[in-house]
Amino acid sequence: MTYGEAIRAALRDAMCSDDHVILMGEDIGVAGGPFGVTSGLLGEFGDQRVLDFPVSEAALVGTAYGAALCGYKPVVEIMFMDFATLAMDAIVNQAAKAHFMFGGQFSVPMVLRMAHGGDIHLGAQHAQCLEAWFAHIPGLIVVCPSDAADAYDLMRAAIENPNPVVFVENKTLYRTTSAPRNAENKAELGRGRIVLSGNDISVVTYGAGVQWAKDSAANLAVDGIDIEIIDLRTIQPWDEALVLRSLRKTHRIVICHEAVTGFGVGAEIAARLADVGFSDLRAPIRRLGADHMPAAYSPKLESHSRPDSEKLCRAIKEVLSYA
Amino acid sequence: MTYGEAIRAALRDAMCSDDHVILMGEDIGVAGGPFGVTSGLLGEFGDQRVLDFPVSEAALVGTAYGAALCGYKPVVEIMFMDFATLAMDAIVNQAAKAHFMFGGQFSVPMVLRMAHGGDIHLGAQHAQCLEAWFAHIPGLIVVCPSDAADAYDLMRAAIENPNPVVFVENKTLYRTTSAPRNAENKAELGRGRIVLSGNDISVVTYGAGVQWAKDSAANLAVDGIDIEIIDLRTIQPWDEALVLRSLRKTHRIVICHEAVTGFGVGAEIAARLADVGFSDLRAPIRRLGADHMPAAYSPKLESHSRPDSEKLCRAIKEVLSYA
Amino acid sequence: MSEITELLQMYRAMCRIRKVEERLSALHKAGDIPGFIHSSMGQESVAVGISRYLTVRDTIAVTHRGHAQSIAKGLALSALFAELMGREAGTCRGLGGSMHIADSSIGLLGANGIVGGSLPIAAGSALAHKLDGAGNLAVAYFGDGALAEGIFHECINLCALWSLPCLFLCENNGWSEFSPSDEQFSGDLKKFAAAFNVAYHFTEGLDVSAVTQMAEHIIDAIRTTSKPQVFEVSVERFHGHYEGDAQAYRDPVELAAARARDPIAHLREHLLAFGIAASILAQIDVELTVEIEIAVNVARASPVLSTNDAFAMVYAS
Amino acid sequence: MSEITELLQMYRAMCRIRKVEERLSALHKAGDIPGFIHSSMGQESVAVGISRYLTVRDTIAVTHRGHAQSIAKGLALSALFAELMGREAGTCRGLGGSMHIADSSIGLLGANGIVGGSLPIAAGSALAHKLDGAGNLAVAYFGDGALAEGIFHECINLCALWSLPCLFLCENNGWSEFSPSDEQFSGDLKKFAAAFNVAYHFTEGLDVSAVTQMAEHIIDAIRTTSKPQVFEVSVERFHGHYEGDAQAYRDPVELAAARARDPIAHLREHLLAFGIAASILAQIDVELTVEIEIAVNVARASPVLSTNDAFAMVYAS
Ligand SMILES: Cc1ncc(C[n+]2csc(CCOP(=O)(O)OP(=O)(O)O)c2C)c(N)n1
Ligand SMILES: Cc1ncc(C[n+]2csc(CCOP(=O)(O)OP(=O)(O)O)c2C)c(N)n1
Ligand SMILES: [Mg+2]
Ligand SMILES: [Mg+2]
Repeated sequence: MTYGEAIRAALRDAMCSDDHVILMGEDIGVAGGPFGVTSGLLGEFGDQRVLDFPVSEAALVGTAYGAALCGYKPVVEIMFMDFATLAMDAIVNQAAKAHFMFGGQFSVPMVLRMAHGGDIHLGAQHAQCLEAWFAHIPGLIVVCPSDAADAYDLMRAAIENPNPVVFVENKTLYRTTSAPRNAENKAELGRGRIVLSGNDISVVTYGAGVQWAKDSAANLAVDGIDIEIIDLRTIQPWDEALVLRSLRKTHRIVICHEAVTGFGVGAEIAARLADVGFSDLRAPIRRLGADHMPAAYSPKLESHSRPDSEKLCRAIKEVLSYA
Repeated sequence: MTYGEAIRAALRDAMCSDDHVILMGEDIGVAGGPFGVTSGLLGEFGDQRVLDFPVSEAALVGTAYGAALCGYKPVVEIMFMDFATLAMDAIVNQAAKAHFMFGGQFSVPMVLRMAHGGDIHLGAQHAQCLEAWFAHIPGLIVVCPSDAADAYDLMRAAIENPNPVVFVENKTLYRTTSAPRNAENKAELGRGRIVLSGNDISVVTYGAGVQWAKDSAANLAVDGIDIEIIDLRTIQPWDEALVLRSLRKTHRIVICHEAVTGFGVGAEIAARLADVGFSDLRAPIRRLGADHMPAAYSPKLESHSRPDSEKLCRAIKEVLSYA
Repeated sequence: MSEITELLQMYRAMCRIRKVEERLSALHKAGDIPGFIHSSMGQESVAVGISRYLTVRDTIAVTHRGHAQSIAKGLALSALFAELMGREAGTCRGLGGSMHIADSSIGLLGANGIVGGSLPIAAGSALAHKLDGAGNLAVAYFGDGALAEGIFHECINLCALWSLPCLFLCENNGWSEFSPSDEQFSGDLKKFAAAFNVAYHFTEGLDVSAVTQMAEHIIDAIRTTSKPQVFEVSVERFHGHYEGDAQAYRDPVELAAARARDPIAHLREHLLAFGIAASILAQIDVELTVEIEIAVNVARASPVLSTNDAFAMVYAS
Repeated sequence: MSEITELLQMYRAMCRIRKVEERLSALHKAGDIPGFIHSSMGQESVAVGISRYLTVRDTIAVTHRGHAQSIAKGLALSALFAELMGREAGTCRGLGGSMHIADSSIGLLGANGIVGGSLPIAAGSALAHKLDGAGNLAVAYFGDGALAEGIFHECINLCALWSLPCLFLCENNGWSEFSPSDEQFSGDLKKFAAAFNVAYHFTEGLDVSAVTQMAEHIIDAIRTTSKPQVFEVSVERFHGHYEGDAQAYRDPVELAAARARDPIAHLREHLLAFGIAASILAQIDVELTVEIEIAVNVARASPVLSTNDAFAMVYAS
């Protein structure tokens, strides 16, 4: 099962088990969305549950929020995360705050699916990784699965959750496959996962970064370097306890993600570790994200600005060389 | 001169010296904006330069961007920073990326004024500090003056700058006054300022935090604690060299801002220091921002969730007590 | 029910709102209510007229100027006062305030601090009603200022496209903050609605009976057809944009004339002319005063929510 | 200029675009062009008709389907090909690509990856033109899909309110990605424009002469009155949403009929009927082929911008 298929399976299963789960999005019906995630669901569930929206992102999320206040559980597809910029009021001012602002009277069981990341050469308006924005907003939960198994589990958990969940999907992962996870490793919101256990350094990552870390592990093993990989899975709230445990073992950290480094998710992880993990640190905390520039259209320039396993290996070695 | 008046003076002076500087915003004309910043300017410059906009934030910033592409220098007022959520496409997908995405053919000399922060009891949709969002976006410059003198200088610099500048104004500061600064201390984009020189610990802050830090300094002096206060003034790009110099002297850091702590501006500062400043750190990096919750309407609850000088003193003492 | 009984009911309902607003105004002046409040004085006929035909299952999404809209839908006064005083007994436990009044038990989906914010909420709720198939409807209250927001366009389009049972209720008071509407919106709402094949109705808010009659007709039609409709009511904004706004930007003569277009005074005269004794109306006044003072006292007696409880409210569990 | 000369010019202009698109399609298939490209084949008459009446000072903001719009305004072909191949000689030095084509020297304010993105840019540019007072105008090209975006509403309102010289040019190809327009927008554009007192015009894009005549009339009027106008042109989208879209979701018969509504074939027949020799048309074809191949070669010869140079482009200095 691919990552995209896993999300579809989770949507289908959730829709079967709860008829208040509805899908909303642009071209999610006949077309199945730009990455085919919802294909077939219109046929299976009909147009009262798979709602093909006009190109109106603000109304898309705003009405999903209104429907959520009234007991529905909308799963919204925002084609590209960049387009969430057109719906930030609904996400941030309305949905994120409703439970609090209304004193707990209403909950907002809504999932906002959005594809982030580059590498498909669509230029600067179709490649952004803006998860740090959402993580900054109290009331929102932010997840980002790195493989098919987690994609399924996290989507089920996100739909179950009574809060608005920003569900970040990585474009380069849609076609990747993974084996189902055993029960104890099933993804839950707020819980990270040790992807690879190691002793020399902890690599904290999520989304596409997990594969870069795995590739790095293989390369570094040749040099006798033994890395521990943590997949955060959930970005808000992230699994601080797990990361601290790892730090206590390895004493060294590299944080890696596809988003621009500055003011990105890695900043929060690093900042927390520099506080509550300070005494366990034996080396500078290094972050590896995209350069501080928009995604270039030219593939070569785009890829130069993005992290990859080579850069990650270099960062890891640099941190290890700190004495 | 108050902070609000200083901004007005900067707008007026810029408008006098360059007739392509125009103002755009809702109720900025007769009403002078909710905080009176633009009052009188309509009378002075007329309705071809002070453009009173309908309630259409997306078009407000979008058309300002279009006018900027055509050689104008719009200074846009977004009444409350929370309303920037309705204009994020124009800010982030369009204005921030234009210079890069168009290969340097166009520049976007546009200033986006927005008032952030709480304490005036308007609830969760009129109190947010979202500067970290903008700082995360390559192509944007983000500034936040902490007093009247800087407000003037930074506004002049922002209008001069050929890039889109998010100009964050703090609501609680509008009525505060400060003396003009001498030439060498004039605010420039990207340059922070040592507000108070000290040896025991560095407090890095901006906006309303500067006053909290000053109050803390006075309190802590009683206990013989000698703090150094750095006002970042510019958040993107922030003055890393200045902060590192201070760290090299004090070896201890507290970062303070009104925004929610998690994934806030302080995260980036802390993360950089935990990397490039690691060897100078003798204690955990502590951040003090608002709690992870929306602004409560009830004043007591709102103020409990916000930083203040008391909390800052406590944080400073905690860091100093680290052995 | 006789017509006169109905009129008396409406009179009472409007006076109740007016007196609440007056009390709020005094409390605000006295410093008992923090922040801004936006008074609906002068606009009471709208919510009163509409709410008569709404059931508790029907939902409303309201504006920053939402007191009348909320009270007419059934919001308990003590919960309103307590909320605006920032107390735990508030309908939002003091966390929302005037701009975020909500009450799940009466289908009040929240006031909004964002101009136009009510529109997609109501549209989404109308979608829910349609999917539920129980014949309920949603009302999107909005001001003339929101006509310029793109979300209005998006919501009208969607509701028309999908036949969602949504009433777009425009309370046109001629002002958007400190700017007159005609400097804000160049469209003609009637023609705009027609462009989406959406029925449009207009009435002056001065006469609550006219609002009520039209409301009945419109709401019936929405229930039957499940199609959106637009209803514009012209009203006057007596107290300026917010409490404390001296409205210096308005021509005093024009303002006085506006204040003379008072739906309550209008109905009062009608009732007196009809032969209702002034003492009956005075009695209503007394009863309302008592009700309101009790509510204010309940509110005052309420503590502020604890910090821990507030913090626990950020996420639902 | 005789009518026939004009028609031949338009024929050449449309063929030039068509042949560029065909070449781009082949290059895309061959892997020489990364990402998506959205072909304007079938829609050439619009930009050709409009651009005849635009000066280099007039500005245009274009859509993701912007090749025709850009070329007709004067974008050099080598700069186009190089851009789409991601090379330094591209008009945006390879940083923008098809969805972000811009050329400051010809008033091309950029294509847009955001549906509706062109609208406020053109409106803002129209504001600049008005303030400049030099009689220039701005064109907002947009597709029927953008009708559902709120920004359309906001921009029409603003331009009508302030009398901004903006042409709202709707290329209605009946599709928004994979969804037919009538499942997306329930409004009637003509009535919508009327609601804002904005003049509306329609023509079929099949006949470039009709587009041209209307364009002249409209553009003249905008220059004289400084008022916005809406011009809707119905066109056909030959190649699907993007290159490689097999349009399996369309009825083959309907699609074939659509493709038969080809403005170039239409004009060609007209020219032949008029007595123009086929050899003259063939000669145009040859000349264009040569021009295009030269442009492709120039593009191919260009290197990719250096990483440092790209990085230096993030901020203007
Ligand atoms: C998105 C947004 N923009 C601006 C404001 C500031 N604002 C508050 S009320 C208002 C005017 C609203 O006018 P209208 O909709 O007619 O409502 P009224 O106050 O007349 O009841 C404005 C501009 C806001 N709250 N939200
Ligand atoms: C804000 C936004 N939402 C969605 C998309 C995805 N998208 C790209 S093109 C398109 C359809 C546009 O249709 P139309 O405006 O008619 O232009 P056409 O492709 O027919 O030329 C959509 C929905 C986008 N690019 N931007
Ligand atoms: Mg109004
Ligand atoms: Mg189309």
